Amino acid sequence: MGRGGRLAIIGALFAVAVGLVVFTVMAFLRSSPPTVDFTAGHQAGAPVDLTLQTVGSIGTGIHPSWVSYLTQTPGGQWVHTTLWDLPAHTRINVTVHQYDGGSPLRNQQYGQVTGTIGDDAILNGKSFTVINANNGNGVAHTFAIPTLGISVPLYANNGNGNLCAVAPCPTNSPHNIVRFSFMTPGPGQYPWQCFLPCGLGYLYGNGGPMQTIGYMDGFLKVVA
Amino acid sequence: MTTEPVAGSEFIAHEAPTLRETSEEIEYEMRSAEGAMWTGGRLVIGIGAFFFGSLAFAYFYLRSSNNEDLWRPNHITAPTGIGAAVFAFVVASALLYGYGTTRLRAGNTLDWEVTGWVTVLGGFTALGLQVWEFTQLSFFPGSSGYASCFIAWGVMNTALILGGLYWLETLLARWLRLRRAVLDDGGPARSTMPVARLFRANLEGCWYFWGFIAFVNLVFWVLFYVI
Amino acid sequence: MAIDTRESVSAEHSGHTAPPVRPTRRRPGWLGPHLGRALVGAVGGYAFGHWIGNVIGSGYINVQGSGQNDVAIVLGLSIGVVGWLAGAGMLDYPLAKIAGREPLPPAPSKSWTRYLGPALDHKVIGLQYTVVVLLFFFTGGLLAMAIRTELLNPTSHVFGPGTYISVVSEHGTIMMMMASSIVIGPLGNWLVPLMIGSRRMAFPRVESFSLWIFAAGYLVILAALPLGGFPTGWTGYAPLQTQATGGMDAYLVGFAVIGIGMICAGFNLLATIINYRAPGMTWSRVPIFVWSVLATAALLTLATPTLVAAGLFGVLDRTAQTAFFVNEHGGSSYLWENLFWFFGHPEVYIMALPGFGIVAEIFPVFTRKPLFGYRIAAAGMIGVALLSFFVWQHHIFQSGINPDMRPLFMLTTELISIPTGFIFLNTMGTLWKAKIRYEVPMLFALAMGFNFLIGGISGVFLSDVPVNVTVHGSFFVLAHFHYTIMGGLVFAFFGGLYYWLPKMTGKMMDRRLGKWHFWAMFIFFNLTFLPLFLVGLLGQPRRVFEYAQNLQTLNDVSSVSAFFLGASFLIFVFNFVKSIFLEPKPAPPNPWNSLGLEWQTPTPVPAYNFARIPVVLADPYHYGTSDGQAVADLGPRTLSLAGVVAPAAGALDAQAVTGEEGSADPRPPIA
Amino acid sequence: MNGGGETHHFRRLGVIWAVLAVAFDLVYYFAIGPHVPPGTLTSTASGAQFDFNILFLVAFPVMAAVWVYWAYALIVWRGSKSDLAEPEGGPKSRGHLGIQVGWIATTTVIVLGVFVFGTVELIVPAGAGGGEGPSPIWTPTSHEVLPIQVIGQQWQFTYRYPTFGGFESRQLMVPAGTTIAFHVTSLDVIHSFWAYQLGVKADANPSVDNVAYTTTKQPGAFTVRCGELCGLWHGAMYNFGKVVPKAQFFVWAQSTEHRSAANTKNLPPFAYTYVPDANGANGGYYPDNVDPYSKVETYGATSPGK
Repeated sequence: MGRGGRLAIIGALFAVAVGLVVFTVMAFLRSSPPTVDFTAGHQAGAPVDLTLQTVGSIGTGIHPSWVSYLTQTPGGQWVHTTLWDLPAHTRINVTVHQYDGGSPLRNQQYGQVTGTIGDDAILNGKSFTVINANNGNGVAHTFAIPTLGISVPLYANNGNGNLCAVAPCPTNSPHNIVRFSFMTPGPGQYPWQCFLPCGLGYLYGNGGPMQTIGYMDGFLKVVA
Repeated sequence: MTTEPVAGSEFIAHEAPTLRETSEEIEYEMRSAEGAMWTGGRLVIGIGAFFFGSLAFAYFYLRSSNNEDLWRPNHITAPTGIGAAVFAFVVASALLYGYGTTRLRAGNTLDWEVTGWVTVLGGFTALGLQVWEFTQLSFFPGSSGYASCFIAWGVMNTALILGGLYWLETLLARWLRLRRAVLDDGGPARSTMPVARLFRANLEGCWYFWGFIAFVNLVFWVLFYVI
Repeated sequence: MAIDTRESVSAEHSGHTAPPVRPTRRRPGWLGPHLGRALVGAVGGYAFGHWIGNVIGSGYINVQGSGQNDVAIVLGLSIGVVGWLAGAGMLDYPLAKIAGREPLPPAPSKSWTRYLGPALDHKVIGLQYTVVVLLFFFTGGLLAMAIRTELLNPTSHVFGPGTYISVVSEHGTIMMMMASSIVIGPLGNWLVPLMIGSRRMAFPRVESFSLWIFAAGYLVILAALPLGGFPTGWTGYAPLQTQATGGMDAYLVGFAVIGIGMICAGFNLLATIINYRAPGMTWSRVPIFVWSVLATAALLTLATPTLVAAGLFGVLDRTAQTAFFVNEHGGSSYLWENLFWFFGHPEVYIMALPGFGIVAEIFPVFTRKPLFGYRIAAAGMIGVALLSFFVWQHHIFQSGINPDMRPLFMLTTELISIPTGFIFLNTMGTLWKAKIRYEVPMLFALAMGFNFLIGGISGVFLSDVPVNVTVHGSFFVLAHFHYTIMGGLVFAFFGGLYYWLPKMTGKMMDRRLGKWHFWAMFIFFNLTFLPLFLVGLLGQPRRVFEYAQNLQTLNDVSSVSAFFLGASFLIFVFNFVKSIFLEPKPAPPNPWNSLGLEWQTPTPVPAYNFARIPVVLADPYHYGTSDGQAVADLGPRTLSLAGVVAPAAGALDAQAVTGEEGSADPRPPIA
Repeated sequence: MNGGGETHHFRRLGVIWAVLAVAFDLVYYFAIGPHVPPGTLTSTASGAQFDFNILFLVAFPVMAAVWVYWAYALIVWRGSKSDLAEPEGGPKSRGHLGIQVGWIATTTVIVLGVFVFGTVELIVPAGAGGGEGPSPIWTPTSHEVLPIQVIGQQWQFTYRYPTFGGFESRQLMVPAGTTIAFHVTSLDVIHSFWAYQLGVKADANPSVDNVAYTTTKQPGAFTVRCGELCGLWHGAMYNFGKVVPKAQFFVWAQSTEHRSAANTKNLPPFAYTYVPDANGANGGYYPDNVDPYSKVETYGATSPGK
């Protein structure tokens, strides 16, 4: 084989190798759940309704046994994501359909409702400020935005009930409805997460879904 | 009489021979190779020492930390009978092999062969017992610091004995192929054939390594079963 | 055709009939061991291991809860590595040995394809190492630019935080793995036999094994990304390690695999340097680079087993559910920190010493002066290697472990700066009244001195416990070790590459492009990392995706410079491709007019390095004298002239052999 | 100019170096030093600033010595110069006993000096704000020490005030002019409590009480960041604290104690360490029958081993 041919083979092999590496790296870097847009057509001053549900196991995808939040788009579709575009300085009315069973909190500090408008939240129509997670059904998850001081515990369903195991859950499954409101700050990206160790099968219950965007963690992407 | 082959022929067997090795050059490289065997044999022990030293460190660190009083609740112990058997087989094998090596130095080839293969057998028995012990544990791996260290010890000791067995077995197998030629050249203890010289260097390294295996087994037998 | 005839040789001598020699049947080339077969073996091994892991582990409670089977991942990766090694032909001889067979010589080849398969020639392995190391380096470099992209803005994000942490961890781990071998692998393997006047390595199969397992480590650590990444950084602190998702297994297996490669590489180099020095190559004549390799190899061989053991504990915690690092079950989160840094600090010097060696080797050549303080340089390297085992707790000053031991570790850490500082004594002394030629290798060596001074002095700040309270875990540390590893080792490596590539490839690198590469790399390296000292002092912790608004300017300067720094390597790649492949300019055997023994060989260096075993007459640093003394006698008629080998004629005659030309080799087999 | 003249080179080098070193050190000490992080909000912060400055004042002349020499050599002995003499080899160029001994002696003296200084500065200010483990041997002289417990969890620090009924807060308020003992612990993985302007850093390990002392001076604001990689939101694990006048602190503490009383009684009793269950909600990592297992994941769960 001539020198040119050899060079061509080396070059081609090298290009393929580099291509594979770059492809692997970029495929990983770019993977991200979709973002639900709540700003399109939003009128200044009008509150935004944000409807979520928490499910005990997502049932599909690469991690079917993980717990997760789901988001309802303004069009009424349930999407498996935790990223939202929200308008700045706007009242957000959050409704969470909580379908999961519960347990005590790792730190009962997060049994308090903080940072919401009125410093309370409404569980199935009743206002509350503290849940003792060591009693009753316990807490299933919390919705917390640490940098804004917001934290709301989501009361659990009775674990002996016939809990929903698919996502999105049918509304006839046992569930609690938690409502609360908060004001978005200025533009920026604000992380939110759950503080209940709900990553089943992980040390301290804080692995897996607890450390993956799209499951128990997400961003409020507040835009001007 | 000097019709030595091309320098570095193992790398360039396709090239036409150009130069011949002088007997001095052959002797020089021979001594280097013997020295490398010697160095390598000792280095393997050094590597093993740091490897098992890490386990010993973990053992004593967790023991002295005794977090949540869970170093060793109720003084749990792995099956002492199996442990003692593993220890006995390993030490007996090493001693036997050492005896065989001294016999070989004295020129008695058969003794070395017999003790060598018996050592292989003993080593495999120890290996089997060590693995079987995993199925006989009365504790869960994550239930205490002791349990954790013991699981790691089982894995590491399996690897160690396997390594020693591999070394010994390859030595014995090589010997079977060299046997006749070396015996005709004055025997393994005196033959000046290169293969025989390297064989001796290798043999000594292997015997040191078995001594190391026995030592490690002694130390950890005391740590896990006695105290 | 090389046929192994050792057995028949003995038989002939003894007058017996030779046992029938098994004819060596060679498979067609594409079936033989090579890169492609290794890849197939890796994929097949992974699939097989994964299947076994699923059989074993699918019933475990944590596997059922999380849907993540670490047993399957660990077994998949481990058996994948074994498959890779088998495909590369690394297991052929070890398996044949069980049956007592002697080694088969490798397929004869002068074709370039010998670079794609197993090799016994240390020069082939050295070049293979060069390619793999550069692959590591450029992958890690791309990830570094991803990190700097994310840090362009304090609050809005290009990547998700999970992705970002994985990128940071992947960058750190890949670079640390790379840096452990960047000099030892390519230059150490290629040069050490030539420098000590040997025709071979002591254990070329072990050497080749270290290369292939090192390459396997690359695939394993890259596999961490599709397995979900890992969140711990290169330090892998437990119990976060125990908690993490599947990518963590790739970290643990990958580091163990690389660790085995490091042990093998160091083992072979140690045995070679100690035993294969040419007659007359006394310890006081050994080139300083070989001293640095010796010290590094000792660290590689002895410190790395601790990493492998720690990795084993980590794997057991994640698969067999032991509790080494879980406080609540009788383990200790401090245990990993201790074990890891007990390896990790010698590792730091594994990444510094070879750089010193290269610089001390380059300085005399381009100043035309002897190396100043040769003995002290060698002693310094050994001193650093010894002391480096006693400093590890300075990484965990604020952790609450042994707080009363902090003054002791502060002392050992600061003491180690004394032998480390010898490199400045050597280089400064060598510069005195010199005649400095500003060739590309010299520029890199000078830059290494500049950068390492900043890195080394900032290290003293870090070792001071009260100051450490502020700077520990901040970008100050990050800037410090990038100055020592990137500014020190990587600069030295590229200097060494420009210096030795003419010998390694037989082609001259383009001088002008080399200078462009140097200046771009030097300026943008400093612009990237100097601001980060300030960023760290001003309170930015490492590995964060959000930082204070007021630090954006400094971060942006660093980020933009980082992109230019990355681009500077394109000049190198372009120079390399142009000078080696496209417009090759043949290099003279000794283009720099160096006295080093490696430069006295013809270019290209023959497979056997030296036609005759050289007799070394002097150290390679007697520049500036007019006595015209040769470094070595390359064609000695008898070695005994050098008074090194007593003639052993009788013994040798007794075993002399007649046989076909080139077919019988009474010299020792390669074990 | 290259032949002979060794003293000539030495003299020139010495003068350039001395001028540079003294000038820079003076500028640094008076203009830059007082602004060096982490500031002067607490005793340990000013201690860290002082130590950093002293080290810098020592380090700069050392660096300058090397750089001045290099720059001088690179210019004066550059090979392109036409009148440059050929370098001399021989034993004189291979080493010089006086220079080598002098070098080693000088670096040793500097290093030992730095070590003694660092040790004094570590021991006298009671650990200099670093984590001292569960039983500190260097403790503050003050008898009035305010204990504050720092609890790290993925991914937020919370703070307990045992002297105020053990209430727990996500806000860190600290009184001015007070010696404080931070008891740092974690409920899961390793974190590091880095109160930047306070000059305090201590790792938070699960079921370990890591103590760090500092004494606040004037009121001011500070940032707390996590200094040890702890997972996904490590970068977002920060909060802002305040040093406030004592009276204001008492008002805040008492009102917060009162306000959070309803939840404080749900918390586990105050302790220096807690034993979080290694499993999460609804079982998990270790099988249910493996001790210590508790159905209660709350951080105060008592271990059956005790």
